[in-house]
Amino acid sequence: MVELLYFAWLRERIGVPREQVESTAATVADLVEELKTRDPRYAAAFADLSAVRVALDQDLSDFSAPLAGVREVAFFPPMTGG
Amino acid sequence: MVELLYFAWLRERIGVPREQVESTAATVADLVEELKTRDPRYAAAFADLSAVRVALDQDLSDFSAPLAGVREVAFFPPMTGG
Amino acid sequence: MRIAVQEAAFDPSAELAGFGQGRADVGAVVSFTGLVRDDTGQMQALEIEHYPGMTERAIAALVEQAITRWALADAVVIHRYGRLEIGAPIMMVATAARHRQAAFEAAEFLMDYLKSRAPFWKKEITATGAAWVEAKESDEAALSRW
Amino acid sequence: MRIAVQEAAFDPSAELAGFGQGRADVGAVVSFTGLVRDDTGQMQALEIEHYPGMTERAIAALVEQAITRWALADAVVIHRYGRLEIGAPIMMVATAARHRQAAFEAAEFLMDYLKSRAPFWKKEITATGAAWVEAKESDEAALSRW
Repeated sequence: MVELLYFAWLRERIGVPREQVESTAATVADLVEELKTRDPRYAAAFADLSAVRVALDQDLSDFSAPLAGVREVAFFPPMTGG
Repeated sequence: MVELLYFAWLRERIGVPREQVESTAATVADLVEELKTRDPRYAAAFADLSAVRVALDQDLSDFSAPLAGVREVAFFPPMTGG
Repeated sequence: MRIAVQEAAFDPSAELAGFGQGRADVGAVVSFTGLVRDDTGQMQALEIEHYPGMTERAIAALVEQAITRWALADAVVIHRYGRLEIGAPIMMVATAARHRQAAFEAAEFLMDYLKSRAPFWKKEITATGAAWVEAKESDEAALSRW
Repeated sequence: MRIAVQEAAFDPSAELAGFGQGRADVGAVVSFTGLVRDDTGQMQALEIEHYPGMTERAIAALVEQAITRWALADAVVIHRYGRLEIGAPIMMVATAARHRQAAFEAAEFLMDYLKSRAPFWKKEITATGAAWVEAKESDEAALSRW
């Protein structure tokens, strides 16, 4: 069981700010592919991965990172702080 | 008649903050040479001109500048503001 | 050192009261304040979303890095989220160091990283709708100098 | 725009109250404060001499130049003279601009020029005497970037 969080327009496209999913995906990229097959909302949100950033347990990471032991996966667009 | 002003260690070496002098010097450099012959205090103050800056009527200038029409000549070391 | 991620408005000048003063080893204090700008004349407000938890972690890591790299005597980062009015302060950083170059560089470093590496997302609200602010390539490029 | 050359102490945070705020065309405010540092542990005070009249002229010219070059919405320069205690603010600059790069650059420009082109001279007072602060080559070199 892993907790998925979505922010900004990813949250809007997927329709929820967070959800728990069961997954055996080995990497972030695998998890995204799995989600895209589940529902068109995910396919829309993850259509262009160059516009998506990922954090694992609140640390910036990348799509090739393994998910073993990860409890919280967050997806969001490039940050616009400051 | 021109008003001479001295600041920081130039003021201390010459011993007065300001004075009026009669001079027919054509340039700042000529004026400095004239002062150096008047009194050892000036010779000491102007011994190393690379450490002296000059302002004419409150605008930074240089030693080759003409004195015609100038009312106030200030000599001082490199500035240390900020 | 002080880090705050908050919805409430803040007064940058009040946050700077006494900052870096009264000690022999600080010669330079730099502050930066970011404010809500409206280039189009159409904006009603700015809405900022953030990632609670990660935001504080990411900012603390940045500030620790700046303190070490520029030997800062003190540092402040305050960043708001939620709905902000035009002209209101969004965030501020302040740095205190021995020399001016260190204070300036550390403040610019913090700003550059907060722009692109702290999990905040801005949305411009107009009378007719709302649009997420897109990240600028120039902001990403700015990181390469550090 | 506000320029002050004064003997009296000032509070940088109070001077910044409201600066650049509440308007749609300002996205960035930068402030710099210089404070009396004591690297040796021997200093009792800093004494600053200046050239009344020329000081104000020189600073006003610098500020006008910065406002034009970086399209500043507002700018402040305050500089003290006389006797200053360790840890006290010597001077400050503040700049308000649309974007952060302009606000930072204008503040650094003003600082670099105030260091080497505004007629102030610093003297460090110790228990055993006093010594004029020498201008640094690095301060003169800093001007070349502008």
